[in-house]
Amino acid sequence: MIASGGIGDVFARARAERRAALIPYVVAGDPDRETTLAVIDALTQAGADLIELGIPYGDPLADGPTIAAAGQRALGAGIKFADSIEIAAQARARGAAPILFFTYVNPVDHYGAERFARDARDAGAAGAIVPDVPLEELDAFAPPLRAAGLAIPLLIAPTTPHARAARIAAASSGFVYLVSRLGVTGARREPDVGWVAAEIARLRTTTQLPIAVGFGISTPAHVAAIGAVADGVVVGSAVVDSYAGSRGDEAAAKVGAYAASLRAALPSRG
Amino acid sequence: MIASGGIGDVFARARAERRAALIPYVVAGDPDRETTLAVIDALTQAGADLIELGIPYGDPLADGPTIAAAGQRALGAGIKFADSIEIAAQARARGAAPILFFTYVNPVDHYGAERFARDARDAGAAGAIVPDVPLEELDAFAPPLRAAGLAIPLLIAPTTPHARAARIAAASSGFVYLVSRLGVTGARREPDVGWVAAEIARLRTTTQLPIAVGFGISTPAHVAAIGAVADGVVVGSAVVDSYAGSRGDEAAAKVGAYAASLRAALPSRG
Amino acid sequence: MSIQTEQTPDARGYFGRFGGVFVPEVLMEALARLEQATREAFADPAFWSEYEGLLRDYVGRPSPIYHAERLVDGPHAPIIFKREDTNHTGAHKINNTVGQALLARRMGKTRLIAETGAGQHGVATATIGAKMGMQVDVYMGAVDVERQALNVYLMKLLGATVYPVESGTRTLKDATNEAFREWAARVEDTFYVIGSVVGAHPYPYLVREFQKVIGVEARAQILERYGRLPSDVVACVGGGSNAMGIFRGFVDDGAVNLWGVEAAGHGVREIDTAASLNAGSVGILHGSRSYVLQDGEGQVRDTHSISAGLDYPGVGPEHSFLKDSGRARYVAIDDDDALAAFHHTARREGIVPALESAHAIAFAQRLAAERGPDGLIVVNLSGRGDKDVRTVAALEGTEVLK
Amino acid sequence: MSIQTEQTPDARGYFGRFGGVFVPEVLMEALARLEQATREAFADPAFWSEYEGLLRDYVGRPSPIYHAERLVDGPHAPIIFKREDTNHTGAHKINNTVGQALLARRMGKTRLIAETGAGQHGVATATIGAKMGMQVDVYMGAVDVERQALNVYLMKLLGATVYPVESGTRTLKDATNEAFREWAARVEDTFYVIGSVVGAHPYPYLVREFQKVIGVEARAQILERYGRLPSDVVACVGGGSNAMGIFRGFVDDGAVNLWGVEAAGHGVREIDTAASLNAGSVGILHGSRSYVLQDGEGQVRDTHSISAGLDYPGVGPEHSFLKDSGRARYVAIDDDDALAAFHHTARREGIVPALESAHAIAFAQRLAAERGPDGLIVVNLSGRGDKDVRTVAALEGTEVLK
Ligand SMILES: Cc1ncc(COP(=O)(O)O)c(C=O)c1O
Ligand SMILES: Cc1ncc(COP(=O)(O)O)c(C=O)c1O
Repeated sequence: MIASGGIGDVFARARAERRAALIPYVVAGDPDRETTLAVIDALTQAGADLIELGIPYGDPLADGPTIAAAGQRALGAGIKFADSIEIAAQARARGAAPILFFTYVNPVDHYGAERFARDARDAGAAGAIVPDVPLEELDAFAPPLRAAGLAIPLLIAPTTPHARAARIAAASSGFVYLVSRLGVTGARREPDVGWVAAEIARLRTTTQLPIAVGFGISTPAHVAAIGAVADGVVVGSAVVDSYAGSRGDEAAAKVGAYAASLRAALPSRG
Repeated sequence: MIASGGIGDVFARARAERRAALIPYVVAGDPDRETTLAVIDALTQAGADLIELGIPYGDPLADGPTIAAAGQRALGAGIKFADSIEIAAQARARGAAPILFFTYVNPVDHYGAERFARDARDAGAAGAIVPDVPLEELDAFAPPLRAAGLAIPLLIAPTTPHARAARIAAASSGFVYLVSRLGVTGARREPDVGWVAAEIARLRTTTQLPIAVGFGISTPAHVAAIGAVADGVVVGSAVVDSYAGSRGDEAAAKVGAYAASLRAALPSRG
Repeated sequence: MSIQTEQTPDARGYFGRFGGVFVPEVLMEALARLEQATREAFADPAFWSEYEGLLRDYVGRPSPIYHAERLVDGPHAPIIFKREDTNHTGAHKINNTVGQALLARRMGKTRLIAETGAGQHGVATATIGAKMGMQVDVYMGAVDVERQALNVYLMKLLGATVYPVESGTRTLKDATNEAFREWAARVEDTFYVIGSVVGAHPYPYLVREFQKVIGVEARAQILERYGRLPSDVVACVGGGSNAMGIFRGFVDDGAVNLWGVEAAGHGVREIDTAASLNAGSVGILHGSRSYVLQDGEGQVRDTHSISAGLDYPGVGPEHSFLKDSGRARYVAIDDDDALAAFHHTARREGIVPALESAHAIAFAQRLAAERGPDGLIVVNLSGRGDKDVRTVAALEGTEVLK
Repeated sequence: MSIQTEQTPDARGYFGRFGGVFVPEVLMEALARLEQATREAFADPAFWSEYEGLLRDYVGRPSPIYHAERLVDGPHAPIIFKREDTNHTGAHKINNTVGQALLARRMGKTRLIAETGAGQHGVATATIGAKMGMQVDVYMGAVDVERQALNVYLMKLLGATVYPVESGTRTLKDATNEAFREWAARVEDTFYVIGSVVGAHPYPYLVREFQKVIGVEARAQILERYGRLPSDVVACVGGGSNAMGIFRGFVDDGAVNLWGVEAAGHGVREIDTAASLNAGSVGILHGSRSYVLQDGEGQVRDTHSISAGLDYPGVGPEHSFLKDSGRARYVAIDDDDALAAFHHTARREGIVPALESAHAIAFAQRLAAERGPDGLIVVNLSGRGDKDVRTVAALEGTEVLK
């Protein structure tokens, strides 16, 4: 069954299945367009609920070395902003899981927020995360995306004070993205499960939105632990790593096997 | 005929022969003791009237690279201050021309001026030149040498004002040493014959002492030109150079031939 | 000219349309606290008196002004150097690191991190960190670590740890990204000492305030010595801190022309340039909106300048504001002209300028001839050139590696 | 202690039994004229005002005093650095070259020559020569030319010509001989800028007068800041100019202990030392009588110190006088202790001292513990250590040649 393009449906379905949603992250065009499409297919088949599709950028301030390097590979392959959107459109057309863009403010600015909103919607994307646009700068950027019906999940970090977290949750759409630990993407540090659980509990008192957790989640054990408390589990660098160095079917096979192991680790909830 | 040890006799004989005295310079122990003795013999045979015997010193402020290097060779061969005096004594005993030491204040100070005066006299030396003891410092150094009957020729330079030159001449003994041009020993620059002639003429009005000229005299032509106006011609670096790299008889043959060419160039005076 | 400039950025960190805060959420609270701490410190006379004491005793301020008499032949305006090269560690950078380290201590931070390109800001941070007994970690592009081995060793001598950054182009831009990432990872005990008037608010503001001592001193010194204001103030612009520092002393004197000199590299019309204000477009880099050297997709371009300290694709947002408002003008000097000024200043004045500063001097030489004897030109000599001798020697094929 | 010291050497250039004029006759008239010119210049307020103007605008004086708080743990006397490292060109040497260049110009000379060891004095001479438009020729031992290629290049940048000296040990001592010889060869248009308080009269005197600004400033600064005189003043001694410069400010304050710190190299009892006052005997070197490292024959010994600027077999005659009179005391610090102080100062104070100055610091650290909190120790930080980084790195096997 092909999932619908909306994020609400993603979490609804997972909830119906009494588990958290699995949200793998890949970079568009890493290492080439065909591989990405094959990888997205494989992730979909392995049970990914939502795919974060990184639009390659040379100065990814929120990303660690793994994702930064993947972005460089994609840029080296000549992937442009429009290509990333096209990849999403093709994947969706091939029946992929819903797709959420992950990009940065400067490329969006250059592409144009209105144009991005329109093209992303036309591609069948579910929304976009722009990690270097904080709450304060949202107004200059979010309205066209919102108008196009795209979700804009915002990030809440361990350093975010409670009152601010509530405001961020209120401004988010689709879901709230809780960062599991200090730092950037990448698997160097363990997620802080205890803190995550407490923070989720607190956030549930202020928002109805699903809460997904990401950053530093790289093993089935992490997925099991976080999946027990969150509505969604984002796995980024570890997914990118799982097929780094491979292309096409080989890459798809590797990432599919890895994603399946994550999916299998998702605990069933009461 | 073996010349007497006194400098007065040297110039008297040359004057009697209507020519200037030839005063070659060698470094004691360059490159070894035996060579120096052989060289002194050869110089004597070639007609040198007086031999300046440099006592090797590591920091010879008045000497150019040729003589400095010769000093290093001698020091390298282990020649001590006393060895230089002994070389003079042996040479005199073998019938060498009169010998005048050329040394520096620091080694003399260390050897002791009194001891130097006594040993130099005993060695049959005629006197000593110490180029870094100017008129002003003479009293701390000259009395024992004078008392031992040793001559102390002082230097007059192109930069020396007239009044001072007269005082230097008055304090000199044996002869007055006129420096033919600016700078240190060595053959890099030509002697200034015109200036030398004029200066000698002026000095003759204030001193009865013979006037020898040195620094930069390196060719028979120089010797001819200076020999026409001075009472003595000192040839240093060029003599040292003439046998550099050779030892023993070979060195003696070379320096003898060279000295003979200089001797032959000495003009006869009316 | 009499365009009034704002004294500080607005509450959201904007100078007109430039500036702002574009960083991951994990850093927002740290920036808010930094802004708060800055506000409090700046209102506290004890803070300034400690800062000024360190500038006097440790940095060696005030730096002198010096009439470079032999720089230009023929009738010309006097050229006066403001001598930041005589500061401890040899450049203006230390004014800023001293200030930020004091802020860090006030905030209870025990660790300083910094990005560095040529190593000057890294050395200045390592220096004050050593003095204050704080841990210092410096992020430096792997390419620069190779090129600037001497400064790398100097930082180690000072007790700092240098981390080579392998991402992106492996130069200053990437080192800055990495410093932001590292800050995000250890924001509680760590203070990010940024090296120029760039980055997210409040950095462009606070760095300017720590560098404005240059302009305040220079204005008083020039008035005292010459009894009048200068016709022109000239400074090189990399990130723009030395320029903002000296401009700040004169920005309200409408008759004083302010000139920022960028590095044209092989030429402003070439790919190989570092002149963001002359050849860039508006974009967002390292947390704020400003002119950026980038392609049509917003991908930041590789830059080139002979001078490592100017080899940066961005520029401080306040400069973008001053450019658009017309209060300051921005020109560009290429590698060859900067190198010529470097040699000329060494031979004529006995001062080996930093290659960065040589860009400002090259422009001032032309301006001096144009202005004629009625003019009076102040050049911010932002640093000394000892650090560049090896680069220049290598360009000329001289082997001075021993 | 209250031994009265003479204000100037006597008419023959003697400080007690030390000093004098032991040079070839060809230089006697030049020295007499130099003495005459010095006397006239020193009596001329216009001379001093030009000198002071250059020290202020060009050199960047006054240099600060700085409390090095983190240098010693436990109860100790405060250690105050007099910061000659912040001078233009990075050491005290420039105070002297500025003064001598002004004398040279006053005497109508158009060419400066200088000896140099590590290159610091050569750079300082090339610097002022460039500024004043005078030709500069520098004599440097061939071994040092090899070792100090960076300073050689710096001198070339400044327009000077460096002549490698191949005679003797091919180091500083021989470079000095050669400079004397070159002066003898072109005495009419040439001014010999000697780099320390050594050489024939009037050099030890005039160099001291040009360096005494250090002591005069330091005394006033200490009194202003601490309301009392220091207990001790400490300076490293190579030729002895930075030490004489700072001592001069305090020599008449009988209660202030003066400490000269020589380089022991591998140890004062070893052959490999540079501690003339501690391990030498009275002799004559480079035109004056003083303590000299020499053998029983008066042959000057090869010296060794980790610090090129202290690696000299002689010492200024006034130091010999101060030693024999007991007014100053002279100690020696070996390579290892100097190196440790170099690292310690970098890590604890963020100041990389010249290896020369590190000798003074090493001694001051001990003295500070001994004196206890009642003491107050001034250390002349004669220069910055950037020039030594490569040497230290090489000792540690770090490759920083790139
Ligand atoms: C001496 C010097 N001048 C100028 C700069 C450029 O920086 P800014 O534009 O922030 O002054 C640098 C940077 O390293 C520098 O070292
Ligand atoms: C920094 C520094 N200190 C000290 C010295 C030693 O010289 P002096 O004893 O004349 O001060 C030198 C000589 O090069 C030097 O460079």
